[in-house]
This record gives sequence, C-alpha cells and structure tokens, in this order.
Amino acid sequence: MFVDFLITLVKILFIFGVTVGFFAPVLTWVERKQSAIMQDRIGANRADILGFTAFGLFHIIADALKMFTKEDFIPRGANKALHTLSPIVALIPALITFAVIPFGGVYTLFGKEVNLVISDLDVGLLFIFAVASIATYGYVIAGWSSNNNWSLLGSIRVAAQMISYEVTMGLTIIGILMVYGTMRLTEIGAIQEDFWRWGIFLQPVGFFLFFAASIAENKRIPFDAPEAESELVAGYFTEYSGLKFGMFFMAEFVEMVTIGAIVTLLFFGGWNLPFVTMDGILSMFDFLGETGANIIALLIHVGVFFAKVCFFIFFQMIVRWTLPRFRYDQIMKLGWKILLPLSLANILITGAVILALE
Amino acid sequence: MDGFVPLNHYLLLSATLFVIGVLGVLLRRNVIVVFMSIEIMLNAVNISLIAFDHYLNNSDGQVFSFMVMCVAAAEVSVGLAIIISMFRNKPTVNLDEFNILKW
Amino acid sequence: MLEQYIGATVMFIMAIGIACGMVFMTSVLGPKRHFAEKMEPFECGEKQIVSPHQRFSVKFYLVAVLFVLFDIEAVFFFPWAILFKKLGMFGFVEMLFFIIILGVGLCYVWIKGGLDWE
Amino acid sequence: MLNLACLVPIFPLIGSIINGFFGLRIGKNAVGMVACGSVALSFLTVLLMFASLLFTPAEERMFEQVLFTWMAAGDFSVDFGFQIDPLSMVMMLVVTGVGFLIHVYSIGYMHEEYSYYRYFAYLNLFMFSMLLLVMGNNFLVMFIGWEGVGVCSYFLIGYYFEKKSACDAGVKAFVVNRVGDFAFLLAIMYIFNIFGTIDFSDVMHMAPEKLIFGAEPVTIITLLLFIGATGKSAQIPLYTWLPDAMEGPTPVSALIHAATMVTAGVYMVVRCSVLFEMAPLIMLTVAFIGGATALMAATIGMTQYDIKRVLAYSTVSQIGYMFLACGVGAYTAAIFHLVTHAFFKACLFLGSGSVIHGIHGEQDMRKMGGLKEHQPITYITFLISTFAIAGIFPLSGFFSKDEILYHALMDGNIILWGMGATGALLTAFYMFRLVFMTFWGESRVDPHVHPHESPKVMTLPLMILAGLATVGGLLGIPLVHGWHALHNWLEPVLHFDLAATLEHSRHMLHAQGEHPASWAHLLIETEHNVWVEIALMLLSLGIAITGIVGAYFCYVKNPDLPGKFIKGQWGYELVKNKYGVDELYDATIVKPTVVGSFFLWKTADQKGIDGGVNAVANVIGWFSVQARVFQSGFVRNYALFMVMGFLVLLILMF
Amino acid sequence: MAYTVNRNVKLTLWERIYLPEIIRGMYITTRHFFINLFGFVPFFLGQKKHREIFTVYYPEETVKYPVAYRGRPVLALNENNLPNCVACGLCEIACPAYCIDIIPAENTGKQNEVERWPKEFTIDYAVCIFCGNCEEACPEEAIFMSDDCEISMLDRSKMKYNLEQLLVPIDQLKDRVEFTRKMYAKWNY
Amino acid sequence: MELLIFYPLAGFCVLMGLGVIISSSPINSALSLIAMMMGLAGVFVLQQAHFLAILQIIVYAGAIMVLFMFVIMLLNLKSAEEDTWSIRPQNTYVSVLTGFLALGALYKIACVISQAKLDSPAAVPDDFGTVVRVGTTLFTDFVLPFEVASILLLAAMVGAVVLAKNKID
Repeated sequence: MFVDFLITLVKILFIFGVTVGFFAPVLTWVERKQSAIMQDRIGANRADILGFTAFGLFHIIADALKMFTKEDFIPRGANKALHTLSPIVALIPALITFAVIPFGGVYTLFGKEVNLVISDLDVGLLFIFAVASIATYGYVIAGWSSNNNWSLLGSIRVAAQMISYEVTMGLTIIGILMVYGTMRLTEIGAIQEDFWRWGIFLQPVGFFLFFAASIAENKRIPFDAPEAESELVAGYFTEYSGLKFGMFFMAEFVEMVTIGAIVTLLFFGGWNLPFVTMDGILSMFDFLGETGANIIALLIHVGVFFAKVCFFIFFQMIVRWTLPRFRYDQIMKLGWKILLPLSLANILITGAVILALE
Repeated sequence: MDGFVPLNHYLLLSATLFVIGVLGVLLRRNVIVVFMSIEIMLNAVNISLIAFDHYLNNSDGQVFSFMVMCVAAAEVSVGLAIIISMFRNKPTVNLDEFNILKW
Repeated sequence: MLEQYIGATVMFIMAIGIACGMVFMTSVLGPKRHFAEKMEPFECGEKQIVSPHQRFSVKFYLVAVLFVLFDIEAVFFFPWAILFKKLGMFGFVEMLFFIIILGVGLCYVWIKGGLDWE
Repeated sequence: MLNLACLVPIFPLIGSIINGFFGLRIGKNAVGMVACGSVALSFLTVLLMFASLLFTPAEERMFEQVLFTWMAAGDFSVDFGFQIDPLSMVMMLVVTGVGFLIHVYSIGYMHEEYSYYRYFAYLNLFMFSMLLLVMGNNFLVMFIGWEGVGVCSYFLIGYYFEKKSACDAGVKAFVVNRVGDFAFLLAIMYIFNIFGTIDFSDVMHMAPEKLIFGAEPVTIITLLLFIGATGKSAQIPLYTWLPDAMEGPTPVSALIHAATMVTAGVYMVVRCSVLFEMAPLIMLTVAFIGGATALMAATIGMTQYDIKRVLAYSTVSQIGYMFLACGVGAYTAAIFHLVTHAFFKACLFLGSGSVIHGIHGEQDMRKMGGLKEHQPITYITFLISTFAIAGIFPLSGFFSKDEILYHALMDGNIILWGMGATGALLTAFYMFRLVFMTFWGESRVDPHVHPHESPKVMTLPLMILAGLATVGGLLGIPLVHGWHALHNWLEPVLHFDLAATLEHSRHMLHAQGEHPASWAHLLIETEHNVWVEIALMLLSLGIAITGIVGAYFCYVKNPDLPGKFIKGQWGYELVKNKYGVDELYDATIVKPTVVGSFFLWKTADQKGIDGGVNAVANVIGWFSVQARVFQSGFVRNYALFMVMGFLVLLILMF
Repeated sequence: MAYTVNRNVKLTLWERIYLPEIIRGMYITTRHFFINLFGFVPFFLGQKKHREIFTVYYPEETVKYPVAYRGRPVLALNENNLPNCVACGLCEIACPAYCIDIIPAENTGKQNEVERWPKEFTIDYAVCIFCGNCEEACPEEAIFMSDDCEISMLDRSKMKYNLEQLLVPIDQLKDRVEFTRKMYAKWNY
Repeated sequence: MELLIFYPLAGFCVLMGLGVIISSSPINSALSLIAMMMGLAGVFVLQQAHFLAILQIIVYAGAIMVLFMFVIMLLNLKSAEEDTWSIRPQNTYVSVLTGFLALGALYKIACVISQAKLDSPAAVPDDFGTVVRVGTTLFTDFVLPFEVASILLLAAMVGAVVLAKNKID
C-alpha cells in the first residue's frame, strides 16, 4: 500500500518534473529559437553568463527571474479575487491532465507491477475532456475580471472559441473510441503494440480533425484570435503581469505537451516502437534478468514516448510559424461548419466501415 | 470494504442540497441565481438517484441522472434564452419585476 | 476502483499547490509601486471611454447554447462508441436517428444564420 | 412480398408531405415528378403484392399486417393494421392504377395553375386516405380513410376556392357526407358493442354465430352501414352533392367522384357482405335504392347540358347499378362493375377534361359540337368508353352490366330488372347524346376559340384507359362456368354459408323460446341458366342499340326534335330541375335548422346560458377578490406556497 | 497611384481544401528550418565560405548604412575646429519635436567669423524623431544626420547631448555633405 | 476510510451550495455552483459512479455553467447594486422556516428509507458505474428515452435560437 503510494508519488513528481520543470521553460526558448531558425534569423542568444550564451538557453533563466521579480499588477476597478483566481484556474487543468496519460506500459520491477500512469481511470479520455472544459473558466474569468475592454473582448472570444472546439474535439475522438472500444488510455496504448493498429491508419481523418481542434483549443496560432496582438493587445491577459502572466503561458506550453502526448497516444502508438513488441524487448535483454530487461524496456518506452511528444510539439510549432492567423469568423466557421459536420460524417463512415468489415 | 458510507448519509446530503436550492428559489430576486438554485435541486436529486443505484446495484438510476442532465441542459438553454429576451424588453433580472406576463 | 483516483487527487492537490505558490510568490517577490495613473486599465495610453461592462452580441450566447447541446450529444456518443461493436447494427441505426434528429437542429441553426459571424 | 403493404399508403403520404411543404420551392416539374412517382411506386408495390398473392393458394389469400396498437383502453383495443385479401387487392389495383394514370393526366391538365403543388399534395393525400380505406383491417382504420377521402374531396372540390360555387359545393359535399359518416360511426359503435371487436375478419367470422338471421341488431347495423354507404357513394337520398362536386378540377372528378372514392360505399357493403346477407330486408332496400338511383339519375342525366354534370349523373346511375347488384347478392358483379366503371368512367371524365381543356374551359355542351376533327384521339377514346358504358358487345361495360341485370332478374325480381333495363336504355341514350352533341354535328364553339388536341401527357392516359375499358370485360367472361376470373378470385372472400347460418340462427331462436318463420325459400338455389343469360344479353344489346339509335335520331338527324318535344312539358321541367330534391332538402332541412339555430342563438344561448354563466362568473369573481391576497404576482410567493403544500403532503404521508 | 487589390481571388478546388496547401507551406518552413539548422555545420568546419543564414549578427557585425540613412543629428566641426553653426535658430524652429535647444551668444571674435555662436546647443535624443528637418533648415551646413543609431542609454537624462558631445569632424561627414548638397540644391533655397 | 473522504466532500458541497444562494454577485454564485458540482463529482466517485462523475463535470460544470457565465457576462449585471433579497422580510422568515421544516421532513424520510433493508449496499461488482455498464443500460433498456432526448435537444436548440435570435437582426 505504502509502496504503491510511493510509486505513484514518484510518477507524479516525474511528470511534474518533465512538464513544469523541463518542457514549460524549455519550450519558451525552443519556440523563439525555432522561429528564428525557420525565418533565417539567429534568435535568442543575448543572455549570457560569463560570456557563454549556450544558444540562448540562459534566456530561460532570465525570463524566470524577470517574471518572479515583476510587480503583480491589478488594475483599478478589477475584481481582485477573481483576477487572482483565474491564472490558478487556468493552470491547474493544464497540469492535471497528465494524470490519466500513460507514458509507458506495465513493467515488472522487483516483482512489483508498475503501470506507468498516474491514474488508470476507466473514463480516462473523458477525464481529459472534463478537465479541458474546466480550463475555459480560467480564461473567461481572467478577461472578465480585468475591467479592460481588450480583456473582455478576448475573454468572450476565448470562451466562444474554446467551447466550439471542445465540441469538435469531443466528436472527433468518437471515431477512435469506436475503433478501439475502450476509453482507458492504457488499453488504447496497449492495443497499438501492433503497428497496423495505430490510430493514424485507422482514423486518418480523425487525426487531422483532432489535431486542428486541439490546437484551436489551446488558442495557438493560427487560432489565436482571443489573444491576437494586432487586434486585442494581448487579449484576456492584457492586464496580467509577472508570474500570473507567466502562468497563462505555462498553461499554454504544458497544454502543448499534453496535446502532443494525447496525439501520440491515440494516433501514433503511444510508447510503442513500430514492429517492436514488449516481449521482443524483454527477450532481447533477457540476459539482464527480469528486472533489468524491464528497466531497459521502461527506458526505451518512456524515451520513445517523449520523443514522439517532442516531435508533435515541434510539429505544433511549425504550424504556428507557418500559418497566418485566421479571422475570428473564419475560426468559428471552421469549427461549426466544417469540422463539426466532418466529424459527424467521420463517425458515421467509421461505423459503417466497422459494420461492413464484421 | 469497511467504512462504507451508509445510504442515509447520501440522502441527507441530497436533502440538504435540495432545501438549499428551494431556499434559493424562494429568497433570491435575481432570476439567474434562481435558475442556479434549480440546478442545485436537480443535482440533489441526482445524488439520491445514484445513491439508490449504488445500494441496489442497478444502473437505471445512473441513466436517469444522465437524462436529468440532458433535461437540465435543454432547460437551461431555453430558460436563459427566455431571460435574455425578457432582458431586452425590460433591462432587469429582478424576478419581482417580471410580474406582468405580456409586454 | 477508488484507488485509481489517489494519483489524480494527489496530483490535483500538488497542482493547486504549484499554482497557488506561484501566485503567492509573485505577490510577495514583486515590487509594489501604486499610483493612480498606473492603475488605469490599459487602453493604449488613452483614457477608458467605454466601460468594459457592456453587453455583447447575443451570437456568443447562441454559440454557448449550441455548445451545451452538442456537448450533451457528444456525451451520448461516448458510451455508444465504446459499445459500438457490441451493439452492432442496432446501435448504428439507433445512433443514426439520433444524429439525423440533431442534424436537423444543426441545419436549422445553420439556415437561421446562428453560425454566421458577419 | 405482402409485408410491403405498409409501404403502399406511405409513398403517397410522403409525396403529399413533400409537395405540401416544399411544393413552392421545388418547382412544377419536380412537384409532378414527386406526385406521380410516389403513386407509381405504390402501384408497383401493389403489383408486386398482387403477384405474390396470385401465387399463394386460394385459401390462404388473406394477410393481415398489424403495424402497431393504435389505442388500447380497457378491453377496447384497436390495432393499426392492413388486411390484404383478394377484395382489397382488387381495390388497391384500381385505386393505384387508375390513380396513377390520372396523376399523369393532371400534370398536363393542371399545368397552368399557380397552386399546382397544392393540388398534387391534396391528390396524394387522397391516395393515401383511399388506400387506408381499402387496406384497413378494421372498421376504424377504414373510417379514418373514409373521413380522409371526405376531407380531400372537400379540399379538391373547393380547389378553386375563389369561386363561390366551388366553395359551396365543397361544403355541401362535406355536410352531406357527414350524415352518412355519422351513420357509419354509429354502425361501428354498434358493432363494437355486439362483437367487442372491430376487426373485419373477427367480425365476419363471429357474425353468423352472434347474430340472428334477419333480427333487429343486424338489420340496424346494416341499415346504418348502408346509410353511410349512400352518403359516400351518392345514392338516394344523399346523392345531391355529387353533381355539384363537378366544380372541382376534372381529373379530380375522374379520380374521386367517378373511379374511386364514390365506390367506397360499394366496397364497404361488399366487405360487410356477411352482415348484409343476414339482413334480407336491408338487402331488398339496397337493391331498390340502387335501382331507383340508377333510373332517376339516368333521367336527370338526359336533361343536363353541362358535360361534366351529365357524367356525374351517369356516375350516380352506375353506382346505383352496383348497389343493385349488392342488393341481389351478386357481389362479384358489383365489384366487376366497379372495376370496369372505374376504367371507362375515368376515361370519360378525362376525355371530357380534354375537351374542356381543348376549348379553353367551356363546359356547356350547347357550345360544343364537331370536335372530332380537332380532337381525334380524345374522340376515339371517348367513343370507346361510351360504347363500353352503353353496353355494346365485347366492351367491358357489356359484360359487367349484363351480369348485374342477369342477377337482378334471377336472384331478385322482375321490377328490379325492369329498373335496370330502363336505366340501361337511358344510359345509352344520354351518353350518345353527349357524344353527338360534343363531337358530331356542326361546331357551335365560340369562334374565337380554336379547339386543339391535348398534349401527350393527357392523351396517353386516355388511350390506356380506353384500352382497359375495351378489354376489362375479359375479367369476367360469363356463360362458361369457371371462366369468370374475377368471380374465382373473389370467391374466398365472399364465401358465405347461408344454410349453416340459418341453422345456427334457428338454434339461437329456439334457445330463446321463439319459433322462427320458415326460411326454406331462401335456400332454393336458382339454376344457372345459360340460355336465359344469352337471351338477356341479346336483349340488353338490343336496348343499348335502341338507345344509341334514338340518340342518333334525336341529335344528329333531327337536332330540332328534342327542343320541340320537350317544350312546355312539366315532366321535362321537373326532371331538368333534378326533381326538385335540392329545393326539398333546402325547405325541409336547411331552413328549419337555420331558424332553430337562430332561436337557440338569440334566446337560449344569449339569454339563458350566458346569463347563467355570467352569474357564476360574478360569484366566482367575488370569491376571487377575496382570494386575491394570495396572488401577489411574485413568483417566489407561489413557489413558497408550493413548498408549503409539499411539506404538508410529506407530513401527512410519513 | 491607386493600387486596386483583387480581393476575390478565385481559388481552385485543390486550394480550397486548404490541407494540401497548408502542408506545402509547412514543408517550406520545415525545409528552411533544417537547412538553417544544419547549414551551419559546413561553415564552421570551413568547407563553405558563406553561412546559410544571411542575417547580420548585429552587435558583432554591422553593416554600412547608406548615405541617405538618417541617424542621430550631429553638428559639423569644420577644418578650423570650429562648429559651422551660427546659432540662427532655424533648426530649433524647424524641429517638430522641439528637441533642439540653442542658447546663442554674441561673438567676441574668437569663436568664429560671424556675429553669433552657439553658447549651448542641446539635442534631446529621447525626444528627437530623426526627421531630418533641422538638416534641411540649416543654412550653414552645420547640422547633419549621421549614420549613428546606437544611442540607447540607461537614464533619460543622459540622452541630452550638449555641444561637445554633438560635434563631429566634418571629414567623417563628407558623404552626407555631398548628399545634402545634391539633395536640397534643386529645391531652390 | 470512505467516511473520512465523504464528510469533507459533503461539507464542501453544502458550503458551496450555500455560497450560491448567499453571495451577492451572480458571478460568485456561478463560481460557487461550479465548485459545488466538482464536489458532487467527487461524491459520485465515492459512490462508484465513475462515468456519471465525469459527466457531472463535463456537462454541468463544463457546459451548463459556461452558459450561465455567458449570460452573466452578456447581461453584465452590476453586482450588489440592487437588494438581492426578497422585498418583504416576513417572506424571508417564512421561507427560511419552511425550508428548515422541509429539511427536517426530508431527513426523517431519509432515515425511514435507509432503515428499510437498505442499510448495507449490495455487493457492488467491479464494472459498476463504468461506461460499459451504464452505456449498455442506456442503449438497450432505455432506447426510447435516448431517442426522445434527441428530440428534446432539438427542441431546445430551436427554442433557444428562436428566442435569442429574434429582434436583433
């Protein structure tokens, strides 16, 4: 019992370490650096410690220090409590989404089954949606409580956009659920040990719809109308500064990681390497003993998983630096008039195909 | 499974929330808050349904709650639309001022 | 079954801790210099001439209503999708009617212009 | 294949819905396509079902499809279902087949109309109701169809609602039908009271056991049913609406007021033949009413100048024949005549429509003439159908009418036969009067009008119907036993064991301590006498030819003769005014009703009832003033009272 | 010179699907990314003369600004080591941002050949908008726009340059002098 | 163990429920209600109704309350500007009294019910409250309500559009 709890704690700490401690800060740098490289610039490379710039990696530290030491600003007429509450409400969902996402399979370490997921819920996938639906409030309250026109416009936009795409996201995922027949994410990951049952082969259209919807849900370019700099200054977080501002950004980056993880898990085989099964790895490293082989498998799987996640983060960034921002009406039109009917059609076609094949 | 929560605890919780909802309806003048109180009442009923379900090992109550949610969604969307269109005619949400049924 | 929630709960509590800690830190560490002009809400340097407390277009409300209803629909879809292979043709036809009825609603809203943003 | 039954009425219903709701949007062509397509689909379905019914053994040709339990209250339960047996199959074939042709014809005929879609929506709705009527497996479903066709008939008669006469005709048809419907409804209630069910098959099976031959209940039931039938089928005394119904578009007259709806009464009587067989008194009444109608309508038909009215009276007359046949127990002959009549009368009506269309809406025969050069196809088809209705050998009318006359003589009595034969003579006469006045002789058409032949879409149905009118008689070849195809087909449905019924009734009467009269004479089988039949055939052929020659003599050779002959004759005036029946009804029924209603309105209602009501209201008002304290207008107060009431309930319960 | 922009661009069906075009765009950006990412390697290894990125590595490398560039305004110091300025105040009046502040003084004979000389000449670069009006207004070829643009300071007060800080030997400004002569000559001053 | 979880959760729910009806600004009410619903989701989890717990969050907290927030934002009500309580104080007293009486009655009923052989739960199988179990019940025994629900949603959609959209264009 206690050991179980300890293992869970280790997993939680690992996840927080990876998302909050590693991805969130590094991604701020990656985004700047990648855009620079992509646009033939040299990018963030000014911050230095003793003359070393380390490709601008020290910007992370500089940013963090700056955010910590900035003044916490609350404008006149704002609702102080809600103004403070909203970044918390925005950040928490981003952080706890990872609770149901498995980042590896089941391993036998020292005679103990270790499942590399924090909470192996029966309703795993729905948990993600539930959490995502709560996240809306953070952004809405942020804009509403700021007593600022830009913020209000941004928050209205963000609310309408997020809920629109939540519907689409929910419906696009139905296809994959129909194919796999379970909502437990560990099972979905385990099914994809067979390369030809990766979601991308079974639900190619679903992948595109889901990816588009989830980028829109995360309000990143090209769907960043709620925080459009050229229209709304900074949208719903115009009046935020310091770490509160940083929390919104952190939420965004953590959500990027989450999206990458979900896409990986649902469509790209999760922690599995193509054509390599768990048994294969175990038998290959048989000479290390059971625990040793399992540790090797664990490392490989976690590595593979996060490599895939990194790829999808990279992919999201490419999208971000390639496409221009959509107009707001285009965003809503895309959500309601294109993605929604497409996802409904996807459901029906998937159902018909499954029935026909059986 | 030691330390099971007895059924009447759930029922008491349900009753308490229900009465809170009733009081909200009775006491508040803001029509939106009254609406929220109605939601509380619906939720209270859901607790009872699921509690009985749990104690009878049956799934019907959960489906009922499902339907309650469905009805609540429909009710809220139409009810709030009515509030909005009333607000257009008379810019107030004070329930006591909606005392004539036509404009 | 309940044990599965331990992890999520612990994570939730820790997330609250992280978030609240960050807010607390920023309010403690940052400097505090208040004066009236600075506390004005940002309006590109101008005085606020329109209060942000104004009513906005009912279109957003329509979107929200549609969201609620389609969310319910999606929620109906989830168990159906899980059970799809078990239910077979019966489930498919059942859901077909469901989709058609809600498709009618979508078409209605579409034709009425509830989805237009011009 | 018979499972498709539910599809048959649904196609027209869908067509009606599409046309009714979206007709204006989808354009005229699409409306026509939808309307005709839906009927064609149901016709094809009926054909399929017919084929499958044909290949089942004769005893098993009875299929019931229950769609759902329509209503269940206590021990009363009605299923919504369809009954497919040879009888309803014949009706379905006629309804959908002729209906389809008339739909096609309507595309051409109604093409100029603005509210084209409305017309087709009604027409499809009519098809739906009619199919419900003939397919229903119990009286109530039949009654729905019955009412449905009545409503559609009302809609379609009043199609040109901007014309007052059309509206009045519609209202008249509706009101007159109500009388019959009321009787029908009473009959249904009585049937349910006696049998506890209203399913056709159950009722017909139980009838010989539960009812006593010739006793009061069965007589009342059949009388009520027959009154219902007279209403729908335009028999004496409820026939007056049909000629007025000619205000509707001509295809409507063809479909509803000639081929299908008005024969619903005949269908109903045949469907309930078991009941009728057990009420000899009513049988006689049916026969005499039928014969009288046949004769009277024929006489009126001779004097009319409106081309459609002549046909309308002809229809009334022909349906009279059918009832005559029913009355003498020759149900097969009635159905046979129904079918052939549907063919040739539809053809005649459509032909008259073509004529009207060709000379731009003129309906008065005195302004026609010499049209056979201008409208050759219409003329030929019209002539064929006229020969058919007149009963010229080998055309269909000859066989069916002859069979009726034969049965009238053999199973009934000489008076009935005399009525029928006179009617036949008159029929031949007035029909050829119609032909000669319309197509022969010099043209009396308005010189500004240039008569022209109708388009293909109208003439094609005409040709098909004329063809059917020609060969339709082969369904029932007389003389040789076993060649009468329709008789063989309907045999299983119409089977009725008179002897066993009589025996059973006798037992029941004995049980009640009564001693019934001898029914022995009823059981004497009349021999099928081929020679009598041949003689009658020759005789009726002679009658028909006499009528034709008479018409030729009067209207082609000496066109002035009728004018001289009828001048100042009070008999002619009487006949021309339709025996004054309309005036009689007006004086005896309508006027007293109006006066009585006026009295009720002014005195009883305004003074008595209103005063009482106002007094009650005043008293309540006083109490309300006292109770107003509770009605604060605050919703929450009401909610509070609700909660308090709930609380009281809780305390009372626990 | 009114441009008419055709806003009703007819898209082909292929373009209206969007997805292929989006993928094409992403291919282009990705290609740039990898070329730039790995294009460094041959340069650093000395196999290539040029970098793949042609962006100037600004603080380490600078470009020569074209002569028309308007950097901060400076005062010319003529061959006699005296400012050309005669403190006429035209630039002060011409300045739309009022960043120039001149206090003239009577010539005592040792400053220059004319009547007046600038006792104090201050330009506040925090206010200056680099419009070049002062240069245009100057009748004496005394004030020029230099090519220097790196004038950021940590303190606002340090942005005020006084006469000594402003003076620049005219040799350094030769090109600009030529340029202004050509530029303003035809305007008939 | 479960009781230890139950009491805080229930207390939280009740507190937040009170918050809904006590707080003066509607937005605070809405936020309290959201919190209450999340607490109730916890209660559902405690009752093994996993699927319903998630639905509670998705549908109630995530969707219905968004609608409330929208309306509050849409109408942009000034908080605490009006007296949000009843006009007539005696009404308030009567209401509160009635509420407490009702509470007492309900408590009594709850006790009566739970003493009627429902003291101990039936052995709850592992799949209780899972998506599969609830879904199976929904899609086999409750097909008609399911289809009727779609019509209800359709009606709500049409109604909301008609109500909200008229008179603005």
